[in-house]
Amino acid sequence: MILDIIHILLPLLIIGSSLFAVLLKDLIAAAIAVAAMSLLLSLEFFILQAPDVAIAEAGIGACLTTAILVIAIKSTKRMEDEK
Amino acid sequence: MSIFESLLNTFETGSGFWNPIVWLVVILIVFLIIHILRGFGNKNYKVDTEQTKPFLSGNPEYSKEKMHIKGSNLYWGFTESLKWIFDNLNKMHTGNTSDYVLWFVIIISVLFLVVGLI
Amino acid sequence: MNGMSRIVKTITSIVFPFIMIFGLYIIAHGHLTPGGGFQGGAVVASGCAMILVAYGSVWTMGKIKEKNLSILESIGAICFIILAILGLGFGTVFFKNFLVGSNIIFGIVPSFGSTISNINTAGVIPLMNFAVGLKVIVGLFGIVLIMAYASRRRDNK
Amino acid sequence: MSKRNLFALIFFVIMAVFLFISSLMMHPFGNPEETNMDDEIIENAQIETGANNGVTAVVFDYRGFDTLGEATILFTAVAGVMIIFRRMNK
Amino acid sequence: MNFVDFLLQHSPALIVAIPLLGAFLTPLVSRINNKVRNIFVIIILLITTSIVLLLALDVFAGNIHTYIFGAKDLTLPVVRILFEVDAMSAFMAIIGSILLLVSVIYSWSFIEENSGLDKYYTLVLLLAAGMFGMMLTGDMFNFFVFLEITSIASCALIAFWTNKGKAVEAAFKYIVISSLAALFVLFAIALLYGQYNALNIAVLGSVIQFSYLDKIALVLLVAALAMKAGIVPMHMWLPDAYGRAPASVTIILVGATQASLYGVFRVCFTLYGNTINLSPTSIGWIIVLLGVITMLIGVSMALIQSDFKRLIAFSAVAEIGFIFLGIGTGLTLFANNQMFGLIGSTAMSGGIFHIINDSLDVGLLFLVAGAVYYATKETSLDKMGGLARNMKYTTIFFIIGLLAISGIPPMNGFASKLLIYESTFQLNPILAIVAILSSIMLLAVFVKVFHSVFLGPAQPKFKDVKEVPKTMLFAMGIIASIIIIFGLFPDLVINNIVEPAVNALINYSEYIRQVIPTFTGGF
Amino acid sequence: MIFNFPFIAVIALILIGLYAIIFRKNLIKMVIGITIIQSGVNLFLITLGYREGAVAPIFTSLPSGTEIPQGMVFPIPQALTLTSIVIGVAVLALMLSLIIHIYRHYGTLDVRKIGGEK
Repeated sequence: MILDIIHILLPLLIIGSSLFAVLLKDLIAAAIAVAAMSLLLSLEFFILQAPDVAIAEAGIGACLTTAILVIAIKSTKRMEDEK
Repeated sequence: MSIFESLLNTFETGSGFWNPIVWLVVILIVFLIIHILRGFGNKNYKVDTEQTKPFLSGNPEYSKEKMHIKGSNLYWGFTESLKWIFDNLNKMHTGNTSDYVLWFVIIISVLFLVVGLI
Repeated sequence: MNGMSRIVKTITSIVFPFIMIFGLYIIAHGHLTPGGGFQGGAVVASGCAMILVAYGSVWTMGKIKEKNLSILESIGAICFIILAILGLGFGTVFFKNFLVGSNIIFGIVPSFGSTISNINTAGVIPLMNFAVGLKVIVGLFGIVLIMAYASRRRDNK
Repeated sequence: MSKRNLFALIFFVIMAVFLFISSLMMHPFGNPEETNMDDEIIENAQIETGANNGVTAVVFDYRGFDTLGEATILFTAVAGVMIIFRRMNK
Repeated sequence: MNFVDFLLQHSPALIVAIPLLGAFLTPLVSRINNKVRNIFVIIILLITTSIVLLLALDVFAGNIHTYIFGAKDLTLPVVRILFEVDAMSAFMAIIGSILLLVSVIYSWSFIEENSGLDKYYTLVLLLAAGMFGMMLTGDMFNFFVFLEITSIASCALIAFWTNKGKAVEAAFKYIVISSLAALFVLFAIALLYGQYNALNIAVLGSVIQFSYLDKIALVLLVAALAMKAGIVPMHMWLPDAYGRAPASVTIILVGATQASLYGVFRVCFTLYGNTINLSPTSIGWIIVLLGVITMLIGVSMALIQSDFKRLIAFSAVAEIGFIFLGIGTGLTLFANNQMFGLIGSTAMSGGIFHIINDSLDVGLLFLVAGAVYYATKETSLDKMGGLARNMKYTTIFFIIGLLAISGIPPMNGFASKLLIYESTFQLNPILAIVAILSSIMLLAVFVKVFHSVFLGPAQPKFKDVKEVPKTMLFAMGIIASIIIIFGLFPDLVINNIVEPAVNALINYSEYIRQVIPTFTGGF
Repeated sequence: MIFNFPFIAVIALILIGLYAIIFRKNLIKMVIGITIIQSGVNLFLITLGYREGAVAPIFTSLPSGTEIPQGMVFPIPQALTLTSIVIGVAVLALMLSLIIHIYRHYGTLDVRKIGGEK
């Protein structure tokens, strides 16, 4: 039963953080939201009995992806200006 | 069938046929006729004399760059008369990456409607 | 990106060996516990990225040249593909696990079902893990390093 | 909302509806129907490859060629990033 | 077992592995010398080409090769990756190897002055491996992996001239489009995997049922791969990418596009071949309609372009429409045995013959455009003129390409287009009329180019323009001679190369029986 | 039992990513959209291979009483997902490098303003 609730709750959190990543105007904040999504995703992988993928997702998705996103944002523009 | 025979085969399309070798022979004959006709021409034409200068009703010749019809000016009449088509086509090609993806989504949804429902 | 304060540098250099050991453990035990070349490589590469952040891209690039990166990466990839081609030579086909069952390096086959871990198993898989691990460490870290270094070059202009 | 966005939204919604229906048509979560290929691997991986970790056995033995492709992709990406950030003048 | 047998047995793996090994070695080899590196790359590709030809000779004789990675014998259920080479795959691999070889010979002088050449050649070899992998693989996920290798390598090569903003922009568009397409392909593969728990194309083809999820997967696969192949209205990335990449890269991109096209056909004919009767000809008609739209819009857009390479890119789009028309006609009649024998097989041989013709013609024209750019540093048609005086050989090659692409005899384009016209006329006359109209407009387009680039009075600013170096002429000469040979002896090509490929696509049950011998189905 | 909720979440993630690509103007937002689609597809693959109450396919110190085929989740989707994750980071790195270059050339990240090609 608890597992079922987790299986509903974690995807909801992932969807929520991905919505944040899409909708936030501050790109650094969006990148952090992507990192949060990756971290939650790796938790979900762990609960779905895929520890291998969870390690890879935590290392690549949450750390390196954020690093290169932040590098790219720092060398371009931080705010998304919509006109 | 040896390779050489198969080279000279006539190529059949189901309702017609086509033999490029015969066609080549015909072309060669036509070229020969053209060459013979050319032989009847005026013999006293010389390069690098007054004869090669174009005659524009006595007006002076434009510079060489102006004499050349530019690529986008060719078929001007055609594109002008079908302007509405080309305008719409140009409007379609926005150069915007989001629009490219949008076209992809449109095609997917149309195909869903066609394949999924029918 | 320039280097950060001395505190950050010190803590990084203390933490870095532990991350390194953890990553190498994941690579080496890939055939027994969760992990493998990719996962361990990703962990080590994130550790190296931490060094990059702490010390700045200029310092890191001075230590590791771009040429060396590409050569190291080539070596990892060549090791991997040569292990695959050795399957053709010793075994019969590409990617044949030719070491398993041979009882020499990594050649022991465990008994079926739940077993305790024995690192001396799985044939060619641990070797491939190391080759891929090297490749992934250098590849992922190389991407981050080159991007950081290149975006720094613009600030000076 | 501009004309383009309205137009886009219509097709977007059509696609979304079809995809959501497809998610309802899938096998119930946690009970896959066809299992023969994966059962084969779970039963034989330990004996055939000697690896206790089934995933590693798949990654490096059963589907080793995919892994070669994956390593190649990383190699390609590094070469690509290097070629994009190279110095233009020789 | 002698060496040739050994080579033949392992050739499907070697065709992919040798370019990969070459690519990994290139950074090391290029430390020695530039010349050594160039020769090394050419030798690698020559070896690959000869293995491709060796394999193709055997496959065209009627044997389907399967190669299992990691085990000697095939076990059921199929857990390992299979390479399955039938005549269609071998046909595509021949095209790819010709284009790659020509491109590398051409790049010797064309790209010489740039920096980063070791990376360039590495990426070319990786692209080669990706293309061959896509063409030879018999596993869906493996196809996805090679699709990604191809797109990443092409993207990096499109952005080769990074000092031009438009090249970078085109590369960005290309990578967004292709990674999105690849993700949808992966999604479709996952849908199929979830239902049938199989990844092998033959296994999937034997159990597929055309349920709702299968339809979704079919649509996603066809749409995503058609986008990668440049079908209107998803073609817009193609002129950008083709127009801005160096010419030596563009010709490989033509091959990569054809590989995606091959993916569409493999999906429609082999993966869904057994269920095509269940869908009342709709997917065939969709492909025919897409082909017609592609021809018309591609050629109309080509007419109003003023950039040389962009114009050729749009005509390449139109040419892909011809292929789609021919093969779609075959697919429409696939369920109808009698009609298929009459019209369908002709249309399909036209379509498949046109794949090789299209890649050769468009490739030659791109090489000519590159040569003109090399000599004049100019791409706009409005600024050129009178180049035939300075570049005689290039002009001759352009005339050959012009005649070939617009389907004028005795070049190769005519034979395949004749087959397409005649068969589609019997299906629906309007299709044939549209096809002929587009072909005529293609001629008009290239006459315009011919006039504005090569004819006209000598321009003073091009007084010092010289003919391009010999290696570039040699590369163009290879393609031009193949075009003329194919044009003069179309019967030879159709009987020996095209017909086996058509039969391989039609007899999907043979393809499946290589893996599942008990499969009964199909004709 | 829980109404296929993880599958619905997968579709939702894919649609959110597509929304970001089609309706957002910023290039980095488009890249983030592609990352989200990538995550959705990865989640889908893993979810397909999940068996209720099963353990990971690792034999080292396996819980006693595990039925051998039925008690373990699928290993193949996990291997595929590993490949897919690495592909994702490779594509992302390439896209971001191109974006840095685009910003240097055009000085903007607006997808409508970089449309130099028509």
